[in-house]
Amino acid sequence: MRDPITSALSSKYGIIVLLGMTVLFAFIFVPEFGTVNNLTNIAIQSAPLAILAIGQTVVIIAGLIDLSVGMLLGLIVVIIADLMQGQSSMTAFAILVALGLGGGVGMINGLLNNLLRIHPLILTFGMLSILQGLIFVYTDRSVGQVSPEFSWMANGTIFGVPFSIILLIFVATFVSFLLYRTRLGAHIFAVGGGEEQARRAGILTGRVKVWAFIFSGLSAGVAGMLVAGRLGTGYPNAGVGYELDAIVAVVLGGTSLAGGRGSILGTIAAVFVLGVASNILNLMEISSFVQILVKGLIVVIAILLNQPKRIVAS
Amino acid sequence: ADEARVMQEKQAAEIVDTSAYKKEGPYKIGVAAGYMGNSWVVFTLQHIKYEASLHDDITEVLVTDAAFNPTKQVADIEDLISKGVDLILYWPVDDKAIEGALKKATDKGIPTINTGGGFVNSPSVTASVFIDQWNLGEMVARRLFQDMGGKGKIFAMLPIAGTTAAVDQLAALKAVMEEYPDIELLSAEYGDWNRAKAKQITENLLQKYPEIDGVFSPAGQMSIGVAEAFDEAGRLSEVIMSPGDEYNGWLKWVRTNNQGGAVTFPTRVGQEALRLGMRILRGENVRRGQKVPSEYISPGAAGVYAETDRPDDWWASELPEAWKPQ
Amino acid sequence: MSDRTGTVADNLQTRIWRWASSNAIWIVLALLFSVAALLSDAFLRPVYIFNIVRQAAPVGVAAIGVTLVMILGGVDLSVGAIISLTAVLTAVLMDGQVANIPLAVTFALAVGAFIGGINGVLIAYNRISPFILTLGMAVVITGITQIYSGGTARGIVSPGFREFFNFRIGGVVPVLALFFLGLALVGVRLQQTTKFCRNLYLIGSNPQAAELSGLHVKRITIIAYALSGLMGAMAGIALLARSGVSSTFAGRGLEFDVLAAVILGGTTFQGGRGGIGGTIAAVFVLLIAFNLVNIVGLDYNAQLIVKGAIIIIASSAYIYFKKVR
Amino acid sequence: MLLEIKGLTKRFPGVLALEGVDFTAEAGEVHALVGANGAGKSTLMNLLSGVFRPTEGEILIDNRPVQLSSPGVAVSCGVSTVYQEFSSIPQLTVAQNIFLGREPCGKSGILSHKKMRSDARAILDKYNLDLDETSLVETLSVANLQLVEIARALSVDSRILILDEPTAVLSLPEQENLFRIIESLKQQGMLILYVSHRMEEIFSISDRVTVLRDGRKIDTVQTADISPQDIIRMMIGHDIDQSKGLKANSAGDTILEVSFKDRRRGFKVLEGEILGVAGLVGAGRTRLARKLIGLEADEDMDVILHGDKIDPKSPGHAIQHGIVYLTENRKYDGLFANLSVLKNTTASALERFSSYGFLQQKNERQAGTEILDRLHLVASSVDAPISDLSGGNQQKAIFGRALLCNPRVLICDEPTRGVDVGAKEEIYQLLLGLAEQGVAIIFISSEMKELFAAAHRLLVLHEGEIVEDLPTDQLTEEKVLQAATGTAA
Ligand SMILES: Nc1ncnc2c1ncn2[C@@H]1O[C@H](COP(=O)(O)OP(=O)(O)OP(=O)(O)O)[C@@H](O)[C@H]1O
Ligand SMILES: Nc1ncnc2c1ncn2[C@@H]1O[C@H](COP(=O)(O)OP(=O)(O)OP(=O)(O)O)[C@@H](O)[C@H]1O
Ligand SMILES: [Mg+2]
Ligand SMILES: [Mg+2]
Repeated sequence: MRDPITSALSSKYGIIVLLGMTVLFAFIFVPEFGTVNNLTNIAIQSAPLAILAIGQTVVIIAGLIDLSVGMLLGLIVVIIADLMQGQSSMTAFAILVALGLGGGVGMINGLLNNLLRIHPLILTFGMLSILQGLIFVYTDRSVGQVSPEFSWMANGTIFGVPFSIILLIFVATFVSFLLYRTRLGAHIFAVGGGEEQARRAGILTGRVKVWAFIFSGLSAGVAGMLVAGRLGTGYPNAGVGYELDAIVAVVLGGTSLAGGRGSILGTIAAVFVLGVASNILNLMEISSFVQILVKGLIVVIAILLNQPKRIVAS
Repeated sequence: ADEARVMQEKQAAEIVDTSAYKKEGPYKIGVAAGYMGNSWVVFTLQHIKYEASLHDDITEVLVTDAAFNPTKQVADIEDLISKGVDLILYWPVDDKAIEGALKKATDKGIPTINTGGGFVNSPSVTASVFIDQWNLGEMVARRLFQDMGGKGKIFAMLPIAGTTAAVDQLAALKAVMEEYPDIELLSAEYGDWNRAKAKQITENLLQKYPEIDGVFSPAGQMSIGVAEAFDEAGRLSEVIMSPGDEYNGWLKWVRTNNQGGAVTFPTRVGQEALRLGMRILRGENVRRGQKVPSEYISPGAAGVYAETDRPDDWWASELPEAWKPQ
Repeated sequence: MSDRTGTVADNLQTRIWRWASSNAIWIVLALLFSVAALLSDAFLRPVYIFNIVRQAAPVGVAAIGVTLVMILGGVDLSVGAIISLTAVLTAVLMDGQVANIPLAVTFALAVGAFIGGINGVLIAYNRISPFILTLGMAVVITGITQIYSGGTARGIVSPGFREFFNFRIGGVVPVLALFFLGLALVGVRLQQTTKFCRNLYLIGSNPQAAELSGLHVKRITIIAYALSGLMGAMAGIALLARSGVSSTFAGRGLEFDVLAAVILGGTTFQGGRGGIGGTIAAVFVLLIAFNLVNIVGLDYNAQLIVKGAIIIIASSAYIYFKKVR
Repeated sequence: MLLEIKGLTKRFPGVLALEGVDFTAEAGEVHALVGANGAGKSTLMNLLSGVFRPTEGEILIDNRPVQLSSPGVAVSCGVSTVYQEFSSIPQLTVAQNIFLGREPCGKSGILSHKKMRSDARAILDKYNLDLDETSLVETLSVANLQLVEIARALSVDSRILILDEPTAVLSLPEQENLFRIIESLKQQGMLILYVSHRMEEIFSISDRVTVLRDGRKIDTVQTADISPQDIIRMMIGHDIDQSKGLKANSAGDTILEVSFKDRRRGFKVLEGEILGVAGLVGAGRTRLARKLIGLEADEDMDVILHGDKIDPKSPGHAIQHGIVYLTENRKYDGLFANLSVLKNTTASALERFSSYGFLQQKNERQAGTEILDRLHLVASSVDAPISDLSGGNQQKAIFGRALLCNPRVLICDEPTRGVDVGAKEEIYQLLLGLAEQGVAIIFISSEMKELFAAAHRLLVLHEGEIVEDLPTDQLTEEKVLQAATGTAA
């Protein structure tokens, strides 16, 4: 028989248990961890990835994958920073552009996915390259400056609660509502669970997939706004690597790459596990090379503990 | 561009008011590395650690690695502040992108020192100990054009697109080219500091351009990839390589081929930066910018610096043996 | 109706179509190559063509291994990190001495196979996503590489090692290119003729059925991943041979080039399909795409855009050819 | 005329599945569709439910031509379908599957899970389907899966109900329940198109029968006017020789003996014996088989083969001992769907065809072809993907796989499921032939008739335990049913 900790970790909410244990560990062994300041930092640091990963959760539930979000985020950061040039008057417009660009590119991914019928991994890998090219067409260096409002969105707090966390909660609630309380959400699960079956049930699977990509793109838009606010400027490589971090978080959070099942809460918990781990490794003064190793081990061990149960198919 | 450079000289010469940062020891030093996957940085860091070992009042040196991700670097700087460091040395992934985080540090009375990047004039950066990428690019370009006799076709091999280094080097190259109307830039390529990639790109360019007279490549570790491609194509004799930095592999190449030379990109900026930081902590007045100058070393002299029994991925330095990486 | 004609062998036409649809990527390669040759006569020069073959060696060799695990229904994203590790490791072990070469190469290959074997064991005995496990392993291996090397690629390549692999036989064919082509041919041949490779297809096609049919699913899974690690190590050595290694991240990101090639070549995530031949063709498609935009002289940003477009168009064309039967 | 089909043709790459089929059906009738495996029944049904689009021809509903361009359109035209292949989504619950694509929403457009559950419950109750609406479909047995499919089709407000082999995996009481449902729907004026290979069913419920052969329609007749033999002749073009006795003559020594350390009853099989295993769905027949081949552990079980105690740890291990299992769920753990017929056939016996790890493909091809010919497998080529074959032929290929292992004990789990009458007969003959060669056969089936016809002895399972073990001639169907339901005295 397995000990209770192992079995708690390998339960459906394993990643949340893991998060709890990590935080507990940090409180006990890392004195600087529990300060309000540090906790706020972790929250602010993790919010963009968490939002991006929520969008990725949706596409993965739909049985797809989106590698283009990192570069899309980068493109959005560059364009909105350049648009704003530090002026508050441009804030609203920049928000519109971020969402429009995110949703638009997501939609293009979705439409191409339906039209070309190539594996979404390949499609979005190609898209990644195209978007990166577009970034460098736009600029080869940091451009622009975000407005103070953007800065505040990414770094500010309301009654001590970081605004980015409020935004994250809003996005998470919105997407959860969408996934669990709307037809579209039900169809996203259905298409991921079995596309042909969903089609036979009369679901317009193509449309559902386009929506999934749109959500992913939109999440890149929102996350891009936060990253822009964090950086203050439009750095062309701002989005490099985000797509993989997002996918890792999604899978660690218990969403199956095969599609059809997944959890927003799990994804967010996974992002915070990685964020807290990174924070405490920094605080514990672990050499940066060892940090890489430890982070890899966290992923490997978490995935081993949190693996799906054997399903009885008789 | 020239005005900007004059302006920069002036700003660098300003005296920083360090009274706000004055503090009693012992000190904790934070190093927020924009990236560590690069031997130059490893040497620079060793210089920092070496210098720290010389100060009894430095209790520890904390290093974080952002792996080229500016948002991670922002987070790292915040973590260092949480940890209560007294001084932050950093090299940026991107200068502007981490300004906000640095400002948090200076607001808390933690001086920030730009280590090895270009000069930064910003209230959030207390001081810069810098190697002027522009300046270096300019020296490399001038030397190359002189070696080429002021005319011919060249291409540029630059590091990762979008990084400060790539941007400044290209800007410097173009500025110098204005003085040399007979130099034609065929193409600017990004080899990502990757020797294999630089080689592959060069192999393609060799097919496209029947005539290439010179290569602008300030990063020695890419220069060897470039030179190798020319060599294999049997066209090495046609081309003039620009000076590279004092990357050991490149110095070895210079020694063997007796051309190119080097423009130093001294890893001792790390040491200088910490020294400067200590002065700030003691409340001494310092200049906003302290340049660690790049020097041109002729091919003949460069060979002397080459350490043949050392790996390619190594930098000439004056570190005591015990402090050299492993 | 053809369903009623009994168990005779295929007729010629069916066979041709079957070949065309399962080798559509070769058609794409031929088309792309023709375009390339039209745009630049470099693609008609033997020396350059073999240069391309040599350039393809690191990614191509690694892709052969990854093809095997993907036929099995897995995936291996740790190859990029294995390439970095083994390239550095080989150089360090050589330490500039010719006498050390055999030991260095053998040891690096063993390390690659060992890491692959660990991947295999973890995947065979657990129900985890190989995608994410190997992604995590990649980070672990990167950490090990950094700790081991202290952040600099501190090895010294023995004299003669790179010269040997880059020597052009008859002034045209580099040894490394020959080595890669040989490996690819052997791979294609073994894939058709060995029991092991047949088992890979069976398991990839339906692991439950494979288990019921008495196949040693776990053992085969472990061997396949070990092979992938081994090929990763070979790729690391090939990279060292081709261009020397000047950092501890030499293989960073290559896993995605590898993955793109394998999928483009017709091997799917679901397993049971595809093969080494298609992968090799796809490696060349991607490489020629990159070289073409480079050689035609597009700007860096245009290169990225065109490369992305070619990836998308080539795989669409591939799907198209697959459908036309 | 509710439904009329004119000149319908469907061509797949390389296969002409339907050729100029004309067909009419009225409201209020049960119209059976019969034909050998691969005759085109499912294709015709799939055209009606919008899964495929016809190559030529037209479909009229209420005398109006309709374009059934997608399943959604078909549903809105009043056609609902129980597909031959399962089309539920494993990760979803029963209720979610029933309302897939038609999820009930409240006034605000918000999905109401509660309403979905209660509506699902209502449907399950209305039709007497014994299912928990909240359970995940992936945890269901195949029989329950089928019930989900039926519930979904019934939940749609439709006028034409297509049932493609709905009873293949159902147990007797469930089948009878389904027939009652069909009867009442018919009374309400619905058209039921019913595909089945079971003659008794067709004769007990259908009004008319349409026979397909090789993609062409042979005829439509009143069921009352015709005999099963006539239909079979129309289906396969000749008579089946059912005169051969089914049972092998004598049985030899005990080959396999299973006993339990706890109080459970064990059993024996003799060489050359066909041991039938009966039980309701979920009685644990498949489980018993899985334990025998080491797929599931039972610490209290002892397996004695030829007097030696063995402990099979995996199917591979069991195969080495000569114990071979033929799965009941072809699609899930039987077929290598995208591989060729030949590769499917030789999968278990590759060791025999290889030396030093290399396959001797000539030998492999020869042995594979030989065994498939012996089984009268019909395919365009042994190199065609097995997924192109009809169900019966797929079953034969898997049979071939087992035979190539030279089994001493062959466990066949529902081997005739979804197989046409002709092929069924061939499978019986095959089992018989094997038994005559001394192979012990454990024959798991839900069709009482075939168990009585083929088996020497019957085990009856109830809730995982053997409750009856008697020669068939000492049993009656009634007795078996009582034992299986636990109502025996
Ligand atoms: N999607 C498809 N692609 C190619 N061929 C197909 C496809 N579906 C069916 N076929 C072929 O069409 C023919 C008719 O198949 P169909 O499934 O309609 O037979 P059936 O009468 O339902 O047989 P069974 O009794 O085994 O279910 C067969 O030869 C089959 O191989
Ligand atoms: N691996 C398993 N783990 C847990 N429960 C199982 C497993 N396999 C089957 N069951 C359950 O055990 C019971 C017996 O199932 P089994 O499939 O053996 O029945 P069966 O008599 O073969 O019925 P069927 O006609 O459906 O094949 C069922 O309730 C089933 O859901
Ligand atoms: Mg059918
Ligand atoms: Mg069963």
